[in-house]
Amino acid sequence: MAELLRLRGLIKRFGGLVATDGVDLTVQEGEVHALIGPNGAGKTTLVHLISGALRGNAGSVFFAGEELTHAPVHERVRRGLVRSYQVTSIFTRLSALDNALLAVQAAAGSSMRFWTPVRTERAFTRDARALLMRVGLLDRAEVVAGTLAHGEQRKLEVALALAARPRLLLLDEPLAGLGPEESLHMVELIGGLAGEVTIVLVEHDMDAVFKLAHRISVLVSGRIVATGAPDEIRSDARVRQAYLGDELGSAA
Amino acid sequence: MHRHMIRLALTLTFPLALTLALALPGAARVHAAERIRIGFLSTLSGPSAALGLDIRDGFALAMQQNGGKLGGLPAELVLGDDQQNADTGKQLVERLLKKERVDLVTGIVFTNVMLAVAPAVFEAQTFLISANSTPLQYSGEGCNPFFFSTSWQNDAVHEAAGRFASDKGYDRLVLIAPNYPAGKDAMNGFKRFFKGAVIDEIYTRLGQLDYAAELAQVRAAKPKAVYIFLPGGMGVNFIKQYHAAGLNRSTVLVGPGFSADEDVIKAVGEPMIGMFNTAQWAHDLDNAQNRRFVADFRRQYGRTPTMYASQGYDAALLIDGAVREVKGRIEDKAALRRALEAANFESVRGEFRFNVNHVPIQHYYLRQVVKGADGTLTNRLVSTVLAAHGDAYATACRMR
Amino acid sequence: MILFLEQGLNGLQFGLMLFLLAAGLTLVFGIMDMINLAHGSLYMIGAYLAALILGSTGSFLLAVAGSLAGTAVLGMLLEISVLRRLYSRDHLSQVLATFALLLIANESMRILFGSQALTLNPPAVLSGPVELAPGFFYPAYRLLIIGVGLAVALLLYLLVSRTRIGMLVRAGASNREMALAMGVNVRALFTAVFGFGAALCALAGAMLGPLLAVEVGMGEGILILAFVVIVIGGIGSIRGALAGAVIVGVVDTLGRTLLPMSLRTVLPPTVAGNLGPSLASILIYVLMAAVLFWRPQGLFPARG
Amino acid sequence: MGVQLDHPLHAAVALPLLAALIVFPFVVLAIDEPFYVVLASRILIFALVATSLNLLVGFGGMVSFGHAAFLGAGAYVVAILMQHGVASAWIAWPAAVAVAALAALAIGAVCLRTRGVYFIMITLAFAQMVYFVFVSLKAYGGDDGLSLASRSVVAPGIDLNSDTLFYYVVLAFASTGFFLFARLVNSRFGRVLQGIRENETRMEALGYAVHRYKLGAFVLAGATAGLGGALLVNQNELASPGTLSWTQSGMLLTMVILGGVGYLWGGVMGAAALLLMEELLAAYTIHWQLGLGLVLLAVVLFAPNGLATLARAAGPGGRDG
Repeated sequence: MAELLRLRGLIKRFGGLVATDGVDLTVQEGEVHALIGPNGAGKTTLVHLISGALRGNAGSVFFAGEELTHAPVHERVRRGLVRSYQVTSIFTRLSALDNALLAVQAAAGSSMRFWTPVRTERAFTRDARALLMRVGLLDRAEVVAGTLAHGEQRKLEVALALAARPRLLLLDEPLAGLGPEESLHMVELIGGLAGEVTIVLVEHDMDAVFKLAHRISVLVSGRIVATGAPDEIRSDARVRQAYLGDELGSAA
Repeated sequence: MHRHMIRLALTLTFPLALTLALALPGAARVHAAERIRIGFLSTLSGPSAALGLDIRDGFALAMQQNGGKLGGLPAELVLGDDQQNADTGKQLVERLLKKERVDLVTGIVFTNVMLAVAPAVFEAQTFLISANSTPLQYSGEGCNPFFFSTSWQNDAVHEAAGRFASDKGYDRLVLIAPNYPAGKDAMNGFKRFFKGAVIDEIYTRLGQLDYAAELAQVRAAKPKAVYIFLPGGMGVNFIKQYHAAGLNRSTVLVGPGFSADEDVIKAVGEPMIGMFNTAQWAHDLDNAQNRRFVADFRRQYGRTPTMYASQGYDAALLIDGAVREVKGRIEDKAALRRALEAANFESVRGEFRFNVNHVPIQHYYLRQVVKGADGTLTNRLVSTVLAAHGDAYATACRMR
Repeated sequence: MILFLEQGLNGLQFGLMLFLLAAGLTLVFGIMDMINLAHGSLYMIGAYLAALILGSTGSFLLAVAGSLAGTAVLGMLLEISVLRRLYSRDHLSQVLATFALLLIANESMRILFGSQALTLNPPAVLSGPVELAPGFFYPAYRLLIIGVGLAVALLLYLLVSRTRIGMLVRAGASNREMALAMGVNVRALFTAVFGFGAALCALAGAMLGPLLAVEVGMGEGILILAFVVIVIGGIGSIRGALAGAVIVGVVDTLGRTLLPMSLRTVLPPTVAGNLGPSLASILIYVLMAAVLFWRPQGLFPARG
Repeated sequence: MGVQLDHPLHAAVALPLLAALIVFPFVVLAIDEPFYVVLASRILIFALVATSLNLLVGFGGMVSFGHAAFLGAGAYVVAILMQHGVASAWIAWPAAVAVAALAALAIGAVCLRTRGVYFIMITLAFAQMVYFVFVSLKAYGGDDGLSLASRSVVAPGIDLNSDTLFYYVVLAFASTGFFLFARLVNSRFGRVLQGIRENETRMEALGYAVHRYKLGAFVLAGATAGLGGALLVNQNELASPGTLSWTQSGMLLTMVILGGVGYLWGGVMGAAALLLMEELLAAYTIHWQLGLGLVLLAVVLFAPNGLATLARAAGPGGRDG
């Protein structure tokens, strides 16, 4: 397996607060790499740093052999580094299909085209419907996204990320706020993706993490304290200490 | 879906239908042959509204004395307020010319409005009787057969002030004017007749009301005198603040007639006493027409007329005389033009004749603000500064 | 030297009056997240009220007090009747609704008081100059304005930093949700803040009326400047409003004198004569754009 | 409440309207009311400019409070070139568009770094800068504004000084401009703009170079306003600072919201409604702005989507669009 994403010494400070304190992380092509850690460990900051929504104070981001430390979000997306949001970020006033259409169009090259109506670009509609089908929302295509159920919105969120044909998908707490049944659907969906795309999964739900992940990195106080296969992590003393035993113990 | 589109179509044609509805009553209007419609486009609101209102009142007074007629024709004033805004003026004059179809246009106070509207009036071959603004654009090479002024070329009162300041020996002087073309012209007019040293020229924003910064500059320059060209509310505020800053203790303030006219005196009060100013007219000028005008104006409006009022009054008299001369046939533009050029009327300023550029050749007087016998402040005629004075541009005018 | 001193005082005087407007505007902006273009209209209404009372009673003090009270009541009525409905709307709606209020206020004043500007005179005792230093005269009335402005700034400081209302206001400006959560009576707080802002406007209007002129549209120029002030100072921050107002006042006043003067030393007089005033007039807008570009939260941001 | 991304231009609406506008001068000249040709030209010019602002505000979610700057820039370019002896429309009008576009590029590049309230304020600040620059340019009229010696010269035999001919030139530009606008909002570019309006962060995360599209729209809108300015200065034969003032920007925004923010016909309907209201009310009272204020307030409070939606709401099966 080739290395796809490499973070070196990423530091991000907010005023006096150090959110990430020299993060080194390597993600291999094809793996599902979970990122776990207690609240306030700096997980979300790290997601922002990887996706380009925030720039670090020091350190570098390499993706597929290219340095992207200073690249803006949209260029990282173009190269296949795509994220989903912890708080659902969809076009709430548009239909699910229009959501998917915008995502499909983004992947179809420059949109500096001013003449042809998008309505007549059949390929877009076809791809958008395929995308909705993939996440199981095809029968909800005409529904205004803001009125979808929470679980459906999370699926749409994943669909939007998938449209960019990611090489690496950065999923920021995809299970947040989902009921047990919805969670199950989502875990299934992610599991289905795992063969096709590299996934970095930030998640609190340890059941899901241990079910899906090939490798797990543990972030504590802005540092990676451990990286390894699920079994290694489960037995790591530092991790247990960081989590005060509870969560991991119950998951195990 | 189809009905829906029809509704949309109906909504979109609504503006069109409304326009036609607006237009139709106008179509039924009959163009009366036996009357004269005067488009009175003036500054009737804002800080300088007093100027336009005075011209209007002067004009209206003349009409009233004539029994509502001008040159024997029943006259109708179509008012328009340009708000001292050139854009607004331009839109209004389009309406006056193309919708109201006025026979003459008058009332314009400010040069920015004049420059904006005059071309359209000329193009419509309509006479424009200016009761105030007389810019160099229409005084020299650009003089126009349809343009007549019953006031003074924009530079002229300043030329008179320049002569007066020279005669008085104010050899170190600061000039203040708004930063717009007429301000520059006024200062040039002043300098044309002023022989001393101008140590500073300060240009302010048009419509500025706070002169603290400029007054500090004047204080630092230590001139013998200050000459201001600040029409309307600007002058009122400048003079008030000039006195509040104590500058009157060291420096003489000189202004054009309109900066020390009755409206300004009323607004400012006591600090005006002693201020010298120059004008082509004074309310105590001794001739029969003027005595009648001042007396009737005071009776009608309860105030002493300003030079603007006198210019509006004369504009009406000029039209009255010319229309009478062509016996009401105002459609005969050539004849009406000859009649206007002849200026057969009794002006409140005494003798009145037009230069080749249709701007008056006239006397310019020195006036001073004094406390009258009854305790009220007013202007008093002091002397003649420039006699039978034309203007600097007339020689360049080749009237077609 | 006296020139600098005098221009400094002029800038301070102008800045402090701007502060009176900016303070109310920044609170409304900061707490209710509301762009209020009609804020300048309250200033105009305050000036007209003062002119009306001065004309009928002849007492300057009564005029100022009456205008303050009247405008505050009007401001609160406005808040209750119209503005309250706009807090939850987008900024575009707020801009347009308050633009509509501005048009309505202008035309109402024109109908009530006529188109002509009213000129007031300051109390006779204050109409002359005061000799601050030998040979340095300064208008007494402008000194009074500076004094009033400073007093209000001090009062506001105490009010905001030392009282419970002030604490609520500060909390609201830095975190609206928190203020809503504290929600003892947020609606009443908003109404009170608005009335208070209106009173400050009226104070500026009543004080500046005799110095300038009372006329329709007088609030618009100063409104734009007040916006410049609060953007420079940081939206929602009283301290920022004071700093921004004094900066704008001094930069504008000094710029008008010094820029043409200094340009004349390096450029030919005709070029300098053309360039000077134009540069001076855009100076504060350049300043504002620069602040927005480099410090979008303003110099003294209220929000963390 | 859902929002459609498609804004179809129905031929059944557009063609009859165009036909009506083509015969309009014949009708009013037949009843001897030439003034209405002038008024209609004015409405068409503002329809074009308001539509360009609607592209920014309604479709791109960028509430620009400085659109008058580009309108005025276009007007001044034509007037200044005329003063220097360049009267040809073939040079002056493209120059007006180019200068307005360049100004929009420069101003947009700075302003678009900010969002929300700050964007409103910084566009206002830049417009004020442009305003004060022109006010203090005495060589170009300063506060007086700059009069045109005549309207632009197109070709021998075509005299724009004829109000009717000028109307047709304006109609050609306005209808072409509107048609292009209708294509634009439905194109990929138009979709992207609407996406940005809906959720800018998400668009960025989808891989769109958001800033570039916003700047593109800003420049397009500025250029169109510049064309409007070139037409307006020919209509008025005067370039005045009033065209650049912030109240003018406010009036343009008013047109957009009266007509309908984000609706295809919003700019057109708004310009027509505002200018006709002015015409109608001004005939009865000089206090017409009181009426305008009340109507505007009512629209904002009770019909926030403007006139364009009333037609749809009235239709059976009316839908959001």
